Amino acid sequence: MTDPILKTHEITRFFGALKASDAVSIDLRPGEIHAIIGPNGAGKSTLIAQICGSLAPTSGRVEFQGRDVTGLSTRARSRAGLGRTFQISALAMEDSVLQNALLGALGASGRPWRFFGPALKDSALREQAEDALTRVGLQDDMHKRTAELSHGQRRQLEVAVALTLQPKAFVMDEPMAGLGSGGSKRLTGFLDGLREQAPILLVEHDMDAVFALADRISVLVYGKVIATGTVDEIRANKEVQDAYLGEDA
Amino acid sequence: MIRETHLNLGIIALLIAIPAWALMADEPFIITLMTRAVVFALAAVGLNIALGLGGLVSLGHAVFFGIGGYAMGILAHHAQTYTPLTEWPFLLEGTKSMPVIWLTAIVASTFAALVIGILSLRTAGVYFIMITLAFGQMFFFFAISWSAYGGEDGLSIYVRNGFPGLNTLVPVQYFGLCLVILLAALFLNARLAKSPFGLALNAARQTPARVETVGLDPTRLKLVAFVISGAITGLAGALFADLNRFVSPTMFSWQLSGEIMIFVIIGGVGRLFGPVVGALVFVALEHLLGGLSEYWHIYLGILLLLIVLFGRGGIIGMLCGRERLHD
Amino acid sequence: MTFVLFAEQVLNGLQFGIMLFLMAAGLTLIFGVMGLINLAHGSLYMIGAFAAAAVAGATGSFLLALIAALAAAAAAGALVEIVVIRRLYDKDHLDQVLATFALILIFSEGTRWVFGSFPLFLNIPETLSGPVTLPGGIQYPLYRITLIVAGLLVAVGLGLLISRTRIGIQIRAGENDREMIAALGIDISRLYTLVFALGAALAGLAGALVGAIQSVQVGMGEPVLILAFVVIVIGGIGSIKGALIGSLLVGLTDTLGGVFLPQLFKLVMEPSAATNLGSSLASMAIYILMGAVLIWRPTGLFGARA
Amino acid sequence: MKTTLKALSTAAVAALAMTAGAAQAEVKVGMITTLSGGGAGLGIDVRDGFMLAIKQSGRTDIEVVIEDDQRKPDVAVQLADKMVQSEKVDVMTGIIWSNLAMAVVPSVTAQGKFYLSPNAGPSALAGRGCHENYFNVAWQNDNLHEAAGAYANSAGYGKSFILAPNYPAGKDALTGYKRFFEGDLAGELYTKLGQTDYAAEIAQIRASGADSVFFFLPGGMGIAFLKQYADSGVDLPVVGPAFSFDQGILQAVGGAALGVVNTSQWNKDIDNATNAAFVDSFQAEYGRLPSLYASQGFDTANLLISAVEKADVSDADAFRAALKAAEFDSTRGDFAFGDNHHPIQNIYAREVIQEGDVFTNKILGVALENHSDAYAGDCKM
Repeated sequence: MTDPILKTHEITRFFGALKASDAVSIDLRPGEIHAIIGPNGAGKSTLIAQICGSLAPTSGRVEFQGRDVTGLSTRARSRAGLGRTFQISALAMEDSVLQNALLGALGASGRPWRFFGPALKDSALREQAEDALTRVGLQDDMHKRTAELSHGQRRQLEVAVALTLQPKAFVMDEPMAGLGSGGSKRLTGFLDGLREQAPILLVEHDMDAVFALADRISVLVYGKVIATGTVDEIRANKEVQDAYLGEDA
Repeated sequence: MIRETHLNLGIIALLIAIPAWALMADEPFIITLMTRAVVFALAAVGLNIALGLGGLVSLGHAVFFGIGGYAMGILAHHAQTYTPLTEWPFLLEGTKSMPVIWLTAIVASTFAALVIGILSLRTAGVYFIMITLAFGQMFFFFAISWSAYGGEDGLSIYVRNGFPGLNTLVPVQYFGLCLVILLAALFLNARLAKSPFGLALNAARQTPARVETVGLDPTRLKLVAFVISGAITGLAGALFADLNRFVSPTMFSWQLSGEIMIFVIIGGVGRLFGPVVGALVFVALEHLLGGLSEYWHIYLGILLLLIVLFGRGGIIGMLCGRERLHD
Repeated sequence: MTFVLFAEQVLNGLQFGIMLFLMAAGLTLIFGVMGLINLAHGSLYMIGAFAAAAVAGATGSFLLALIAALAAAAAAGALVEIVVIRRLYDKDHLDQVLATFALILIFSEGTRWVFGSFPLFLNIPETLSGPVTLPGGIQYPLYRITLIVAGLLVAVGLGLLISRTRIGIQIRAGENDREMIAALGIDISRLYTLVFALGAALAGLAGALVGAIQSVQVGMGEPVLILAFVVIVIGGIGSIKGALIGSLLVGLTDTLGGVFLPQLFKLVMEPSAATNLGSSLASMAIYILMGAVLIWRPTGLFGARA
Repeated sequence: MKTTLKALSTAAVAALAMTAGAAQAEVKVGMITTLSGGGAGLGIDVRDGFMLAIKQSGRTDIEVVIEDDQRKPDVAVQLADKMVQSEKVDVMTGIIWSNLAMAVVPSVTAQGKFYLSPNAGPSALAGRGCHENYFNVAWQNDNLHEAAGAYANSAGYGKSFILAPNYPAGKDALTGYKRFFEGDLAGELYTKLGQTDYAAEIAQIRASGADSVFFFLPGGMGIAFLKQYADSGVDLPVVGPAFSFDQGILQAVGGAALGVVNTSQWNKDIDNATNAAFVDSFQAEYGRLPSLYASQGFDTANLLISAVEKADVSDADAFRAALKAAEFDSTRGDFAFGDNHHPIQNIYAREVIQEGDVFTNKILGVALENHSDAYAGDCKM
């Protein structure tokens, strides 16, 4: 077994008396898609926030590429190669699709302090951005205003921005949310191929997508991981069925 | 709808045509008024970088305007009275040279903007508005009691400062100088908006969380925007002081901060020529309404109210619709 | 400096703070419930003072004057809310600042148009004038003690209103979640008008009470407005408790700063320079306080954490 | 700008209609004064007094252009540019505030125009910065404060507590008082400009052991101070310059000002025919009692008229000499210019009294006789 790229060690987070994460230990290995599922309020978003650095755990630690990153900011983690997509699209709505992708490329380049030449004419940045947009299938919509995109297209753009960062690992927060079945299938196909480039920690509600994509699944209930295993193991797990799948699947 | 670039060219034409007409018709005061509008526009171009691009609602930009003004006032005052600014640690003399004064104004306001920006950017939203207002008030009260430089009376300069090769006392020559600076600032602003920095700043305004996840620091981007913005407004302050040959603490007042903001909003927040249109319209209103009635502030108030309530995106927004994308 | 003088100055600071609270309470309430920055709050203060002066001049009754101030400011507030303010709730702070700035221009010049350019007369009622002797031998004006009591009563009343009554529940609901309030079947626009009128009435009351010992003139509202903003920002916008604490802090800082800073500097420098520097610093003191608080706690003392 | 004329009161428009109708005006006067916002009352009084004199003279060769400076220095400077560049006026006047005067006057006089100050008299323009084309028809800023100091001596005060706002005019005021006051100071305070609550200062006065109080707090500040002082139970005698006790604001102070002694170069009961006629006609024209500022506006216009009668404004030297002679009937009685073109005049102590419902002033006596100013010696003209 290869060493995991991303790993949490018993991270626990309290909100007042409420334990939103309860000693969560999960890992993400090269080449895999590891899905996190769980009912609403199970603490999935809290977990992601701690992995990406926008929320500090009360105790426990986060390791990325063998390094303790618990004390690092969101920025430092993304510079280290953690690519995140948001559940609710966090895109610059007034800007064009291409500009959003360019922002990712600019962030990856680490050279934002240039005040004169047009960003759109920077061929290195532009190539990277267009490449990412092409990969998610937005090549024909590059010059649209982001606000004009459909919901599904925005999800695609989220993924494209993460791609421009050329991350070592992806953390995706419900990328399928709100997509129709067609869009969902297309994105599933795309993510399927993406795991070769970098592993994906996938938080998702769409069970069809999860079962189609995941190499492993962890089930989170009330902030606690109640089970981790392959698709078949999880399907067969009695506790999971009681706690979660029973109502949903 | 008019193409924005066409409108902008029209405005530049107007900025040249009106003074040219005034020159021929021997109406030097119109040129003075236009100079006032151009200098206000420059101050507002400065604010627009913080406000339009960075989303920073600063109600304290008069600080930089005032610092620029006092840079001119203090240097020229010492030159005029033949007293050195300081003799220790080295002898520093006053000056009547505009380029030196401008440079001083820019450096001083850059420094002030850096300090105020670092402190103020710890807050956001309404708190940011209020803390910038508080800094403005601090400078205002300081200037009022700073008796070495006139306190509330301010400083009067008898002759406008000099610029190599020009007679700045001739209204049209000084106007030309200010106009060139305004156009240069607009050019810089246009390039800035499209630059990698502008792209990142634009995103930092709309979605700071995203900017963080691509590994950039939105606060630092905003800080740099604030500093550039303050420097430009500071330069405008120096020009304004020279236009009036006078500086006083009112250049630091919160009403002035409000007025600079009004220029931007009337013209259109974030639009390249918004501040120019806003300043032109405001100066024209001040001039025309002021002649109509003692109570002209009422009409000004009603007009402003109508613009906020019904005119989305200021005058440029009404004429040109939404901003085109930079592709 | 004797203890008596010190105690008197502390009392002065408290009284000034409590007056600021009347202004700040309305401002912070309006911000908390509607999310609106109202620069025109100072104009409502002015309207209160002018209404009181006009009625006191006509009837000679201070009580009637106070009632008139409350009514006039509340009516003006409700009117402005219905005509202008309610169109601003959905807009960003920038538009709110500009629109309410425009309202200041309209109100100020409108008042000058009606009442003329000279200050009006409004005086303390006979029964409340003159000083009384407090324990410890402090001679203190009765009217100022009345102001402290009145301000504290308003603070308590406001606290009860918010914690105990139906309207209070609605106000708190509105602060937390605007959708919830709609879900509760409350008529939002009526509630907003009511809250705005309440805030305006408080400002009007403050204007009338303070007008009696100051000058009733056009433009009297803006300096107080800025102080009230300083107060609510220090206290945390939207928090009534914050407004109270912030008012007292600002009142004490301003009063004691003005008294003690020049004396402090006299210890280390010659008197006239000390007076000069001390007075300059004193006039900046509350802004320095506000800057320091915000740098320490970016959302004020009792503001919601971002 | 002809449109500005619409802004004037009906009476003034009537006066101007005559001048505008004349074939050509020989003297063009630019008046920049404060007509809107806080402090508009002073500007309106100066304007009304000035226009009343022009109207009474019946002259058709004086055209007055009036503009509102909103009490903003930058607006005043811009209007001055307009007056000089576009209106091409010969004489300017009207400014109320010292800081606005400092912004406008030096450049106007440097451009060869005459300036007649109806109110402000900053020390810089009286001493080293004096100018042959600048005439002050009101007072040098220190004058009334100096008179207050002199009055305090004559009233036998030995220990004064003095206070003023922390800005240049405030510092000049305390300096002026101290220049003449021979007793000791119980305390000296600078308050915040625009301050409205004086409880802290009054407590200090109470504790200071003073036997008198001198204050200079113009406008609303003075109203607030007097009301609070009267209510505080401190009953030391108060002296101040006329600004806080003038006709316009006295009604707003009310009984709190009764009995206070203040110093002024004018009062409505100064006994001369010009003054009596002025008070009556001002009341008839505008329906209110004239103020100090109105009298200054009136005198300024009459000075101008006296010069126009004697000399052509295009002959600057002759016109200047005619102004300097000051041969006009002043509402103050005797009036002359010193070498620095500032007044030499009596300054009176007056007391606030009540006449029926109206609060007004009554002269007690002369505080300083034929008084000039402390800066005249510095003026090299």
